[in-house]
Amino acid sequence: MTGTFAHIRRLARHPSGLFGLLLLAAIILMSVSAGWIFPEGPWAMVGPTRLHPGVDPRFPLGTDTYGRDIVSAIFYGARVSLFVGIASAAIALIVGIVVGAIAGYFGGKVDDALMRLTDAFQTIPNFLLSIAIVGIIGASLPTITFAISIVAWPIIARLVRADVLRLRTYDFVQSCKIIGMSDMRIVFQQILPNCMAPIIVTTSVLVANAIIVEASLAFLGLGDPNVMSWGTLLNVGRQQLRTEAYITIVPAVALVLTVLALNLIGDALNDVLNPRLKERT
Amino acid sequence: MTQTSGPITGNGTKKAGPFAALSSPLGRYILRRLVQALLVMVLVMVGSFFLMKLAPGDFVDVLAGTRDLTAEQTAELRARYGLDQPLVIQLVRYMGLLATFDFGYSPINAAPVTDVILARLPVTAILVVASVSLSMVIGTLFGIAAARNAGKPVDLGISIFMLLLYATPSFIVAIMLILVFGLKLGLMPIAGYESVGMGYTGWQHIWDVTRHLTLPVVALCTFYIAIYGRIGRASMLEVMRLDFVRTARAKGISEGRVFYVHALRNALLPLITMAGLQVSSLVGGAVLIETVFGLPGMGRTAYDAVLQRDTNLLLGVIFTSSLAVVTVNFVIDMLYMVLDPRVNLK
Amino acid sequence: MSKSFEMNRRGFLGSLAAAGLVPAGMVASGPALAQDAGGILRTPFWPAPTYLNSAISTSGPESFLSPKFYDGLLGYESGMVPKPSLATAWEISEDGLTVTFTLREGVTWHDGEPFTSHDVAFTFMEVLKVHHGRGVNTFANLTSVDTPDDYTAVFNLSKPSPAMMRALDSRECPILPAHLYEGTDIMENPVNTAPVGTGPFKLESYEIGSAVVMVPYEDYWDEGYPLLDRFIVQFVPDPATRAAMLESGQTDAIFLGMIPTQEILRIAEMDGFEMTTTGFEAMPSGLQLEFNLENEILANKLVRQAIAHAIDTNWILENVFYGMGQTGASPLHYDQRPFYTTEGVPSYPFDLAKANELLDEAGYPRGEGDMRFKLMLDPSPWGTESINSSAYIREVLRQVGIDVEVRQQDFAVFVTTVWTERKHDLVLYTATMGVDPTIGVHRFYLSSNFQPGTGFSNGAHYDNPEVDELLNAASIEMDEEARIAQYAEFQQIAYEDLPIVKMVDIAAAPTLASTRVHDFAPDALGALGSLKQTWVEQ
Amino acid sequence: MSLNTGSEPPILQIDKLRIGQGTKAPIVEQMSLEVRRGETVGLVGESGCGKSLTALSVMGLLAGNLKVVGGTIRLGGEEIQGLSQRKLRRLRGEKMGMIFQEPLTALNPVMTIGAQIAEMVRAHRDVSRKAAHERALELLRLVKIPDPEERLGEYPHQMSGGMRQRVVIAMAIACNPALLIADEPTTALDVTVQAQILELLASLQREENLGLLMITHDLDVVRLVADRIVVMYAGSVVEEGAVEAVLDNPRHPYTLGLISARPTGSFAAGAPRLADIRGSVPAPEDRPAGCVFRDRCPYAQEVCATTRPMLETGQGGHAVRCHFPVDRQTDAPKELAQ
Repeated sequence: MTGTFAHIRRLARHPSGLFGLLLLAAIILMSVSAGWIFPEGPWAMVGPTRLHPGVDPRFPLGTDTYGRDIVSAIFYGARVSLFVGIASAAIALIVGIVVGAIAGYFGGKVDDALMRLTDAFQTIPNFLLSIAIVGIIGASLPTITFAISIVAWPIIARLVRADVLRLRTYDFVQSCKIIGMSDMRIVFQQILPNCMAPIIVTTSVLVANAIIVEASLAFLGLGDPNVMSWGTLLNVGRQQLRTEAYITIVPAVALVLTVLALNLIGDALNDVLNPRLKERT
Repeated sequence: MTQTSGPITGNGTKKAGPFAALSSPLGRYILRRLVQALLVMVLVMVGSFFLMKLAPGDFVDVLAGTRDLTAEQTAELRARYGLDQPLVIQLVRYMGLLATFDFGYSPINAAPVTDVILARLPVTAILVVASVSLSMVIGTLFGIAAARNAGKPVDLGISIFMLLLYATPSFIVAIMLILVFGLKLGLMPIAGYESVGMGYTGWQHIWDVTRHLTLPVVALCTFYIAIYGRIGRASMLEVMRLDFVRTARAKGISEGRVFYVHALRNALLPLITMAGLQVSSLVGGAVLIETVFGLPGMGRTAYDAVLQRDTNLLLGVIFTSSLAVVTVNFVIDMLYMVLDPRVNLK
Repeated sequence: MSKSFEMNRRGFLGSLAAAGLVPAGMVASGPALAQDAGGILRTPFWPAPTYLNSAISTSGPESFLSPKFYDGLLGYESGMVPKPSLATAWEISEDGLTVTFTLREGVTWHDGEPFTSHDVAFTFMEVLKVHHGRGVNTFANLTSVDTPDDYTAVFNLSKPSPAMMRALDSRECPILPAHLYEGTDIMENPVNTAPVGTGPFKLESYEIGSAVVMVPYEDYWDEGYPLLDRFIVQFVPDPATRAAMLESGQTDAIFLGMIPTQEILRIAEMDGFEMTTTGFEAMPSGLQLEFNLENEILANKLVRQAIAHAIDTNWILENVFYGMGQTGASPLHYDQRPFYTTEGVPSYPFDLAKANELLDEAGYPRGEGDMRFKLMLDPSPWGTESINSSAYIREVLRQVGIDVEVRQQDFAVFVTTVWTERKHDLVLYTATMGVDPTIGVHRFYLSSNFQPGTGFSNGAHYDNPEVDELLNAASIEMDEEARIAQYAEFQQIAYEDLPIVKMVDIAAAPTLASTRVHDFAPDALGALGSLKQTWVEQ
Repeated sequence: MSLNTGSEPPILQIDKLRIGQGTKAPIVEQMSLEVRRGETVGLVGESGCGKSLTALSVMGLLAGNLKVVGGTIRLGGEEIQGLSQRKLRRLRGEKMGMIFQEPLTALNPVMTIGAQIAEMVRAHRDVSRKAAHERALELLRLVKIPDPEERLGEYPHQMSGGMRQRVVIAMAIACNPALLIADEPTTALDVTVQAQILELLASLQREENLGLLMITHDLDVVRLVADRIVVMYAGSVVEEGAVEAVLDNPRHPYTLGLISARPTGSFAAGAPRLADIRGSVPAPEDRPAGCVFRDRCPYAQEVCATTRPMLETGQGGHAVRCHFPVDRQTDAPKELAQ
């Protein structure tokens, strides 16, 4: 893509986009620094149990039922949320782009078959499928990531397919064919770079969505018990909502802010990357 | 399904209204859609079947665990439900039954799957219909209000509100609703879809159900209100920039008419597509809401069916919800043809 | 609490006469009807039942619901002292091989048919011995039931079965109507979900997975009972929601620990609610950590003892169970009187230094990353106790150099992984210890019960002939003193060998109810009984 | 083609109009223009010079945060600045109508042709649904659409571009306005259709005695239909006058450039073939001081950089805004010649 840097600059000048970027940067910083700010890890039972926020300055957000520091849990949780969000979006992107590109470029029976498959994935209740996969295979980070991405790729596939369908009739594609360029090269070097804008925008939504689904799974008790995620904290906190509401509220706020940041960035990207809207004033 | 196999727009040269006689193009289109839908359903069912069957453990393991069954008893159960047969034979048997709309028996509920689904369907149907229509109406109204006041504080306020709704997962909304309206204020019942065993009838019953379902519907709605609001606003602003709106204004008709007659109808089209997507995601999303609000709906039933390896029941639920999704998408396509005269059959 | 209990008791006695006068027809007239000894009781429960009959399924919901519809031969007062129910008298022969029950006359089924000894014989021989999970073992020695007349049932045993006499209540062994079951496929008989019993309540409506509504059976043999006009059980999956329902007055009582412990304790403190832990001796349960002895590392007794030392069971009791119970100290549950003992039973106090020492001694020095070895921990997926405890256990074991990974799977996978495929190292689960050790505890320790494929069998693959001998003797010993001695020795040996470390003996599941609800825990069965004496102020 | 010299005020009179966007540099400034009844005025200039904005400001349809920030716009002598939206709305359609460039998108795709025309009639005339329908039919006949009864029930996408433009015209004249503004009405159409539409516009203008403001970048169109021409550059008028006078004897270098840039070259026989004007129209904030055209002007001198030339009216109302107007007879610019 040309002018990526210019896009980022424009994004930074977009007020809500900037706010989103700053929020996301803070969350990334949290996840990166978790290791050295809290070297003992999020599971260490470092304080008295169920300490409310603001009581002990060592634990500004209090401790949970195990006496674990909630700040530490939020920091480590950011890691999990970002990992699941980014990893599952990446998988969905790869699968979606490949399926969409093949379907759109080759058309015909291949397209028909792939689109029926896509339909099937969009027809089956998505969250249910994720639950089933995690429930059956077992709640671990890779499984959760897989379960989220397997229902997310069809959106990308449709997007890419539509764009490829449109672009493959263009002259530049035709001339590539004439000079004998291979199908793969045409698709990946010539066509795909031309339909990146909507994909990039959708990706920010995918990441946000994946973070919500991970938290929802953890809320149902289908989180990876070996990693501290915001959903885990929510699930624990839910049991003591009436007595220690902060255990629920703190991760809920973290979750909402992260999703908010990603959506703000997505909206801003949409404004920046969508030339159609840009031209009209 | 709308996107691929749906109608395409084009500059029709034929002089024909959307429903100009149920001539062969429409007939052929419907037939093609039906074949596609059937294919998709078969894919969904076979896929789900294998997902359940390849999972470690079957429902006899679950029963054995909860009932302290002995090895002989479990073997007897497996034979009784044909679980000792090869997978392919199980699949063929199941698909054979399904072809006659027989969903089989749910060993976990000791009842035919059809009975279980029929018992669950009303709750979920009310939830889905109520939240789709409510979120669509409220969301669109917000979207319109924001678009009409684009750039003003009202727009900013609505946009921020929509973003917050959009970013807050439904289960968090549900917890908060229970906390505030159920416990702190004590205004609303917290669980179930009616006051069980109270024998309410007529209006009393309807009022009772309404009270019970208000919070769940609101919790299911918020996210979609935000979506409709955002799409509505964007779509409205987009349409308001189009030439025909300027033409309408140049005609000297009232701004209200420009907005509500000319722009709105065009702006609504993407919202209708959204409704189709919403229906398909609601059954899944309902798992959380039905869990939190203790509603005996399809979502929670499906979830329990997965945990208990009640393959027949899960497949029955998936079949029902997929059928609903396919039907809704079909209806939406038809609706499109009515609402947008440009839509033409492929 | 005991004081108010006394008052309730008096109130209920005083109202008995009035209750007897209420014509059955008025009962159905709905919520407007209010009197002292009646009322509507609403309670949430989870999971939803498969059947409404605990003779063919022993899982929780069936155990709770079935006793409302069906009676057993006996009931049990606190301390598991038998009392009459369908049997008015019983006699055990000297050799312990014959038990004669005299049955109550004039009892009818909900469909009006009379109850006879034939029903008893049929139920035990055709249903409980065949389809009841525990019944197969409990009644293994029952060879036949003779019915000399309609009101006498004679149980013939091949060996004495002391545990059997503790298992004859309505929950464990409900008596089914032979005239509706005989000659049918018992597992698919429609009566399984439309019960016809002799019990105090009959079914008014059952919405699968949603709710059960019960009304009094007008011809119930115990005249004047039940007191409730209506008994509504609603199936609600989320524990926090169930708690909120109680708090907001949408339900009247919570039985069997259906809400999180800390919520029970919190709400019990509020005005208008009271809690009791009496009753439920019929179902003592515990949280136990079982080692897979087929694992090379865990086969080493020192390692098992080190792990026992590394875990502060008191922490789990306080933070996971909120003090509702006792720390585990023996294979038996403290409520399994008079057999439970800690005398001479080895104990493993929390001591990280000692744990480290034992692990070093066992030949597992700390290596890479300060870790000695890696283990997988499978917590049971039901409830939250195992899962919450597993997070703690992983953390403390990490401190003594054991790298533990928690594997969380759903029920079916959990059971398959541990008891069928045996791919586990450590398994942490809550289990019922049974009304008698023979029923609930033997299964974990008998070498003959190492049966891959059968859940909750001897999953450790523990094999000690000495223990086998003791347990087999205890199961047929009619002399209580001798049995006590046998079990004492068993507890000493088994806790030295340590195939299983008991984390917590869970206190009888508390009942939490609005103060309007009275007499909800009258005997050893508590809510697992009929609740026919319970009533609600309207 | 009569030059109206009566005392009746011009139907449209724009004076020193400034259109701006917030605090940014004005996009249109010093814009003055008159259209009289029965007269066709061609407004020409490159895209982006402010022609359409000027037209839209007359209609009161400036979009977004564009605003008239100075000058006056009189319609039939009446100032329309500061009129309430309601009054302005009444003027639109009743006193003035507008035709847009893109007939394919100018009509609402989900309403029938008949409904869109009838709506216009009913917005301004207190008539029954039936009467509005009748009027719509009459208008379709007037704009020479064949089978008008059938067409009324059709949707825009069922018609060709030319037909749709006729519908737009029908709507614009539905309430007999005195002023018709046509913004590039033929640009999007096929050449053959262009001629038909122009002819239709010309005949309507004659029959209804309309004042017609024809915005176009096509000088041939102007020559064909206009009485007077106004040339705009970078937000203001640079030259105006009778069509023949300006086109045959352009005095502003920009007009000259426009004429030369046409594929067929100059209108005047024997005029030298001139190159394209170099560069492009500067954005409002990049407009140079002094004469706005000087960056692109081959004749620019020092004074052009400092002093902005005034619009000087010469013979026969031929006005030009230039320090050094071109005189073809005397000093044809060497630099422009190739």
